[in-house]
Amino acid sequence: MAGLIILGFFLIVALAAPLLADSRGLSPVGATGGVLDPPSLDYPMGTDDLGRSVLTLTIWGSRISLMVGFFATALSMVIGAVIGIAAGYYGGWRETAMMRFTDWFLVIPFLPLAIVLASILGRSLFNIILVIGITSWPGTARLVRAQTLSVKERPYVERARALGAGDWHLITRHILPNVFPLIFANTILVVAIAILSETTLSFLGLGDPLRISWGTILEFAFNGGAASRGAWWWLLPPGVAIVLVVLAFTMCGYALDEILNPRLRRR
Amino acid sequence: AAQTPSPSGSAAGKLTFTIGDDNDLDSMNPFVAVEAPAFQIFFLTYDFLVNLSQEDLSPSPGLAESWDQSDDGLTWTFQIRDDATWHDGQPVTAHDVEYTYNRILEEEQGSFIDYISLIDTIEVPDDQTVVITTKEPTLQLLTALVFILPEHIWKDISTEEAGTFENNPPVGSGPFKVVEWEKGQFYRMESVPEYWGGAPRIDEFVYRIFNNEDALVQALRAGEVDFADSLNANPFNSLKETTGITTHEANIPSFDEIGFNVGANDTIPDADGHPALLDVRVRQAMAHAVDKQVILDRVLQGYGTIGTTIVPPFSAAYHYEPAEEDLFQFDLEEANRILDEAGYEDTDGDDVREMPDGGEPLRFRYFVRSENNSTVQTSQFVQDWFNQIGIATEVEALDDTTLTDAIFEGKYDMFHWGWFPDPDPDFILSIFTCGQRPPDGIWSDSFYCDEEYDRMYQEQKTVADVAERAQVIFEMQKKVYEDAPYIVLYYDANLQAYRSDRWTGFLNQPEPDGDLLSGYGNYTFVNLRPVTKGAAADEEEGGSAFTWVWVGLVAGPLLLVAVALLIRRRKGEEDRA
Amino acid sequence: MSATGEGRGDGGPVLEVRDLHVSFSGRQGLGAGLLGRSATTARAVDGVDLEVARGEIVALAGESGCGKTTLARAIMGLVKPASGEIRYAGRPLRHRDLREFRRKVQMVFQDPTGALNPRQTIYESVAEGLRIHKVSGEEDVLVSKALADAGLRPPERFFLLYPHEVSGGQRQRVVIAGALALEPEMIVADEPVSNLDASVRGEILALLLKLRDRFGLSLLIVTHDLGLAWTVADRVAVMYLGRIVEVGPAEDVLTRPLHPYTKALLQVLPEAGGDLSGRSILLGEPPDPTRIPPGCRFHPRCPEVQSGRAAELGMEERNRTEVPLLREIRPAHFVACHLA
Amino acid sequence: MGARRYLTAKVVQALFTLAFVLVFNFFLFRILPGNPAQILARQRRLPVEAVRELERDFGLKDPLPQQFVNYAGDTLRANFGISFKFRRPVGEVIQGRIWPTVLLVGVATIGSTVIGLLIGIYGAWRRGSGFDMGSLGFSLVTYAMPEFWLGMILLILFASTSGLELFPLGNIRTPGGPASGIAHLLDVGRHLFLPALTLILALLGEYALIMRSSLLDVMGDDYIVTARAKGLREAQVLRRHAVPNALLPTVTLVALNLGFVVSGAITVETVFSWPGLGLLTVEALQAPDYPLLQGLFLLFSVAVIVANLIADLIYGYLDPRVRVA
Amino acid sequence: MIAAEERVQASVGSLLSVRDLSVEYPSQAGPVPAVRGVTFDVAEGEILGLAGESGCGKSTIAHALLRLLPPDARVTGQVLLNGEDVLTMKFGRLRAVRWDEASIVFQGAMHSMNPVQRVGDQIVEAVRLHRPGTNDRQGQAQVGELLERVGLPARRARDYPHELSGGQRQRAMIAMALACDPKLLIADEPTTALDVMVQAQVLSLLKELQRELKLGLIFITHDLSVLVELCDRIAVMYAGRIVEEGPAEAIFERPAHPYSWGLSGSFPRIGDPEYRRAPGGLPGDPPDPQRLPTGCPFHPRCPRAFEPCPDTDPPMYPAVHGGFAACLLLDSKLNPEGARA
Ligand SMILES: Nc1ncnc2c1ncn2[C@@H]1O[C@H](COP(=O)(O)OP(=O)(O)OP(=O)(O)O)[C@@H](O)[C@H]1O
Ligand SMILES: Nc1ncnc2c1ncn2[C@@H]1O[C@H](COP(=O)(O)OP(=O)(O)OP(=O)(O)O)[C@@H](O)[C@H]1O
Ligand SMILES: [Mg+2]
Ligand SMILES: [Mg+2]
Repeated sequence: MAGLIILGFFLIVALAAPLLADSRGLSPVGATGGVLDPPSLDYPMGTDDLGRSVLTLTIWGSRISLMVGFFATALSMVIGAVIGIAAGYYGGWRETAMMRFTDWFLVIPFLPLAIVLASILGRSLFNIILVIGITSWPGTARLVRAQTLSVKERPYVERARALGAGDWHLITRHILPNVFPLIFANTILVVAIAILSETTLSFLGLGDPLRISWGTILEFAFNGGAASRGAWWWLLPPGVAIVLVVLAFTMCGYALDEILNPRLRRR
Repeated sequence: AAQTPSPSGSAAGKLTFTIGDDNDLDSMNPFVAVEAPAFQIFFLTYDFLVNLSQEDLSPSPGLAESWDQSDDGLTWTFQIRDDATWHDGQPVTAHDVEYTYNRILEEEQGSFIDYISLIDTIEVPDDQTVVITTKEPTLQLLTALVFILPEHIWKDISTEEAGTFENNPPVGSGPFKVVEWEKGQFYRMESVPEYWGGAPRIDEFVYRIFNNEDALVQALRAGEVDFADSLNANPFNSLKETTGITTHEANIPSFDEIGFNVGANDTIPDADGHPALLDVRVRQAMAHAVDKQVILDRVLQGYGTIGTTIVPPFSAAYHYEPAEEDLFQFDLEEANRILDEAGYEDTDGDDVREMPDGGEPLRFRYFVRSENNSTVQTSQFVQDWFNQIGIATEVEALDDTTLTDAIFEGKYDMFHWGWFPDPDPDFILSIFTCGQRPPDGIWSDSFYCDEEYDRMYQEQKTVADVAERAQVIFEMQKKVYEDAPYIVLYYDANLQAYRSDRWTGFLNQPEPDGDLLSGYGNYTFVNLRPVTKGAAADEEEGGSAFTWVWVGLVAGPLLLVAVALLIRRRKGEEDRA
Repeated sequence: MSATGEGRGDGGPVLEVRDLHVSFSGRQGLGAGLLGRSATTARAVDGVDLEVARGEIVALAGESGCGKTTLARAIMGLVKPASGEIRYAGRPLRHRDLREFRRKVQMVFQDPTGALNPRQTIYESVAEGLRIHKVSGEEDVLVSKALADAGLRPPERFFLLYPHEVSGGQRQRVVIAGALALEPEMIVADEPVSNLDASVRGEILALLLKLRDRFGLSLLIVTHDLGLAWTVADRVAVMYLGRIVEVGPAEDVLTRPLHPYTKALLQVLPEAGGDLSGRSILLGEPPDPTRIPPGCRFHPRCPEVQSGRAAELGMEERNRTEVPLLREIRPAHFVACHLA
Repeated sequence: MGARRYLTAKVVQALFTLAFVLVFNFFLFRILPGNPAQILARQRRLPVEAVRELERDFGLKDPLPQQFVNYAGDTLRANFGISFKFRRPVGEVIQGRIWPTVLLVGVATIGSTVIGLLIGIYGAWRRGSGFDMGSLGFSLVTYAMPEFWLGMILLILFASTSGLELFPLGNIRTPGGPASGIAHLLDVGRHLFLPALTLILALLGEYALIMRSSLLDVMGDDYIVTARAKGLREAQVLRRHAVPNALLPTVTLVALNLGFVVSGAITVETVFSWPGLGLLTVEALQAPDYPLLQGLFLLFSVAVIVANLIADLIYGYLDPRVRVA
Repeated sequence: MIAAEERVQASVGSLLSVRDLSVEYPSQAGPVPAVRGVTFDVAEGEILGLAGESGCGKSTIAHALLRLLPPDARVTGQVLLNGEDVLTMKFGRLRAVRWDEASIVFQGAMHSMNPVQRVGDQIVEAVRLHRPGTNDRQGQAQVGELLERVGLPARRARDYPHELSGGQRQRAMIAMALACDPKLLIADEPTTALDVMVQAQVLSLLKELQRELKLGLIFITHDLSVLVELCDRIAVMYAGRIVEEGPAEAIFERPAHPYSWGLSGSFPRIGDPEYRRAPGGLPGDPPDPQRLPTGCPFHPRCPRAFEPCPDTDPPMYPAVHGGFAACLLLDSKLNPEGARA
């Protein structure tokens, strides 16, 4: 439940960013603070080396970070779910081919692939989403396929088939509703991973430097020598925000998993 | 923790000087390397025929003790010193010079050939003499940054092999030789007591690579390294107040500019630069709309100087500073006035001006480098100012590769990049010549082309007198400044910091504020020595507020866990059955 | 072979199965395929002839793994037969008729819990068939009627419940209601009660009997429980390793079995006061459809062979080489045994 | 029989994956924007003629199928081309950097696996206890931390002058320090401590979580009741029955995770200037040095494939059931 | 009342004697009373059958006998094994008692054996645990003997559980249960998952072993007909309680409790025309242990329920067959005609 509260908090912050902080504070032009001012009443989280309020950056950064997290996850889910359900449902050589393909993607180490893709595709928010999306679907696909296989074998599917139902009916009425909760729980875990991935890619300088996300703030701070300058207020807020959000997503994911997976329940 | 104020690696009685940097060595092969750390090695390992003096970069004796130019200016005679030996004991002779130059000329070795391209013939009447004739009169040979290589080593390396030859350790004639190279880690060089310029006073020089600037700064503070090179402003600032450490803003030949696409269509049919940028008045108006002082203060935190022309003040003899009245002062009204006058008006009321024919709005693609935060930050200021003069910009961060491609294909309007020219202005001047425009040439990134300029460029190459040449070069700079294919934003500085409580003998090249390490020579390294008298011991630095925040951050949760453990530690017995 | 037992069934056969074969190829890994290993094939149904008359209840009995479920699924077109023919109402069943066929013939599954989608209400589960076949008429009226026919009264009470909110017996009734909603002519029930508690089974069986009496439904009930066959069936077919080895009127087959296998099955049924150790229990493991013995597939386990009676009759050789066919030994009572 | 079949199937599978990675790798680097030789040339300020020469060097003028044949042949001969940046064969460049990463990743994997599994086991055994709750929270938090951020914190806490100065700030050994013998090993160990700790902390949480839930799963299985019924102590039940079964799913996950370990190594090596393949990757990325990136990518993929194969084989060894399946 | 005391008397000197055993499982919706005051005895060499519908608490009893229930289950009452109370004994003593004095064969043998350990090793484990002196060779020899005793070749000791068929696995389980020569064997639905033919094999094996080894045997199943053949006595459970107890055959043929009628009626006797086209059994569904009906928990399904049933929870009454039944019909005061016998 703590997870939900934290999530709610950050969602509200992201949505209400324009109310909480002036977006002009994102541009050094509109920045009013001094260079690396420590936290004060005016700047509760201090300023960065361009005089921007770190609080403003963190608040607006939540938008990009969460957005990347959600869109990348959505992309990964769609790919994973389509491949997983198609493979599981149709079976046969189609399944073999699709799952081989998935396995290939599964063993290719994520970050090197993301690095290669990002350096080939160029640095933009869209590419980051794309890269995370297309590198993180295989896990979902496997999971969805396994669940589809098990749902497909359930007698009610056979019953519907015996009633004369076609593939579309079976997939939409029986498979999907029963796979969906799992996809959903998985989605939540993937969001956490996607947000972490965004951070890592941005940290390596593969993010879009024109969009402020928690990852880019950290990159600026890291490369701007925040630590040696003693500017902890520059490193901490985005880092703690990441930890909290990822933690919250993970906790919600596990909680859902536990609800959906009765075996984990207390015996 | 207190450190004994001794040099970093004085173990085993050796005097070791350690510098830290964030850049890795790429190769020890001079035909291959491009990274600064490699050049650090070359400066210490090899000699030039003619060195650049420490005080003002003027020609000074290198392997050549003395030289002579014939009256027609075409023939140069160099006297090679007889006290120079290669690290393996072989003597350095005129043949080595001949060999090196010839090899570069024959193989058209990329980074070096430009320096000596005017050479016609090389003769070696005796071991100690080199006679070079040039096709035209030139001063180029005195500023040629070509490392002289030992013939007896390199003659066995074929042209093909040269591309991948490791050259480890390199055999040179300089004051230090490489003894150890841990890739990605450090390299270690030992001094060569027989060096013709006198034995260095340190025994050993270590170059350590830090990928994390914070670690580098900490290492300097902790005394793990003695010198930190190429720092960013923030860490640099943090070192300013530290006792025992001296900081230095080194004047280096470097500048950043906003470049415009002023005519790619002339050479590339499908280039798509914005037509408004062909109009010099638009560019001048934009030059009026950039407050360089703000950028210098806010983006560079004041480290560097305001930029004007394309030859940096580093090349003191050749830098031209426009007169006060000729400067494009920051003046948004003036900028607006120029644009109004030129007929670029906002006809549709969207706050963006259109072309005089009322068509295309002045909306420019503005590329910055995703690898370089300063360009990103600058763009946010520039965008804002341009908005105020009715010019819209779409800022996009590209990696260098993509940006290079865009420029090469002429598919851009404006970009932010920088140059690091040689002390001699020839190269930086060359990039504005017509011949350098892609796709035939390579270096022009503004597609600037001007007949008069090209003529002057040829002229400066062949003027044998420095002062006379400078006049021509002034004119050229003035022209480029006024035509504004570039807005030169600033000349940045190399931020350096070192343990002044341990070391002394640093020499600037050039004086008074040049680079403390190897600007274009090995002066510091030969002169460097430990502080003799025991300096004040490092004062105990108490844990700063900063430390406690971190400690709290980690200890807090741990404590909570511990408390939770204590509270919840109930029956732990085995009986669960 | 159109005997219909005690004559409950009137009219000709509704469903005829002719020489049906179904086989499954064992899973073939990519690697194994490359290495040229041949797939192991399970001949789950290996030449079955069977017919069900209008209004007749036929029980299909046999050990676990003998192919009962596979036969039932093949009849419903849920697995593709390797060969053979299924005729419905006298006409061979073709692929394009499948939808229509599945409206007339309904299947009831063994596990009522599994057969209901946990995310559908009972109403939706029952209405699903109506929707699939776009049956005209008021949907809720039809659903109510089906639920009521299946003994769930008042039907409205169950509309919005989810499967987990009703008991196992009621779930099986819901499944049956789902089948009844389409007003089928025949129901194929695969172990309809084996997952239910003993005490509740009776109710479901009574319901099936009642449906036959009221609507003239034909029923094919798959079961491993001969007692159940005795309770409800008009005719009993005993299956062994993919083939029917004995078929005939329930009373005749169950009280005077002809096939040694049927005899053995009846022998092991517990009996009050019976002595476990005193009876002949078939030894060895359940048969494996990937390795069907040649000749009479039962001969390796046949007590008659083991006791030497077959040898006495000089049938040993025939047992090993010749596949016995179903022969009518008593009226309407067929058996596939060389010794009978 | 079953065992051999399982083995061959797995090996064949791994080979197929390898082939896929090879092809994928080739095409990935052919969709690059622009012409690598030109990019290289411009960075090195080469005249136009030199560019042509480079193109020849890199074989970019051949038709694509020919390029692929060359690439495949070269790759099989362990010839990965010439690094743009280092101008030496990619294989050699990588070779020079491989051991630090093997050391770091090896220590981190072993450390995090052992500690993580132990924590998971103990947590599951004492489900709901203070230790369980604490370790669960700890695992979740470290799992949620970007490892480079954690690394930076540890660096500042334990190595910087504003921290405890217990460990060096980076690199693998003290320059000019001992190059062999015990002293050398100690020196490397001191340098290894923080980066390894960072990776261990970053990975440990996940392993603890996996092991915990896997063990909880297993603890509910019937054979655990059988074991208890036999009169085994709880510790024996755990050790002999629960843990061996719970390890099964964990083995695969640990292997699959190697991909993430490699990723973690990339950022952690950056933070700690650890001269391994991760740092090399970042250098190659910054150059950008495509042949090197290609070689590194291939190597990482192969490493993970091999690790997975090994995991599969271990799995087969641990679980007699899969051999027939 | 009087009857209950009589039953207590009868128990003196028996191998196992369970007194008023109750088990409650906690759950989100409140405690689940799975077993509610169960009392029974098993004498040495006796076979007691425990019958009842799914969920009536049979397995819970089996687990409670060796204290194998989850730690959060609330267990009250007494389980006297050779006079010692299993529920209160020290854990060390309990471990010693487990398997040595009483062992269990669980329902699904596949799941009751560790899938990654060889069958032989799992058997040896029990032996060595309780006979610490046993060396490897002795252990192996003993495993071989045990396996052969249950009709498996000794070499099967080297197999993993999945390499055995269902029947073989069940035999191996039985061999394991016999490893320490227990006095009491608890068999919890050992044949439910098995095919009829294999079930018969296992049953006859159990019977044979019991006879040879003079084992006390508790045989749990929902299939009343199986018990009739095998058992000396049968206890029928309903909703966590024993509702009828008595000689096996008598209970099957002439049950005193209406629930037992239904249960016995749902196993048709082939050839008996009474069952032909007349499925027996009971209407309604088994009760939810969390929402038990008042009074006699069986009354909503009882064909012969009368006025006092919804209010009075019946105690055990002596029945004509010599056993006892918890039905108010047997109360001579409430139902003067007496039970239909
Ligand atoms: N989908 C399948 N793939 C492979 N083999 C199968 C498949 N379905 C059934 N079989 C095999 O076919 C044989 C017959 O199976 P079937 O389920 O028809 O038996 P059954 O008589 O219904 O048994 P039970 O009484 O256990 O339900 C079995 O050996 C089974 O292993
Ligand atoms: N761990 C548990 N937690 C909560 N309730 C439980 C637990 N185990 C069993 N129950 C409940 O206790 C009751 C008795 O269960 P038990 O397993 O003893 O029944 P059973 O007679 O063995 O049934 P079956 O014939 O299905 O094995 C059931 O209602 C069941 O739902
Ligand atoms: Mg079946
Ligand atoms: Mg049970």
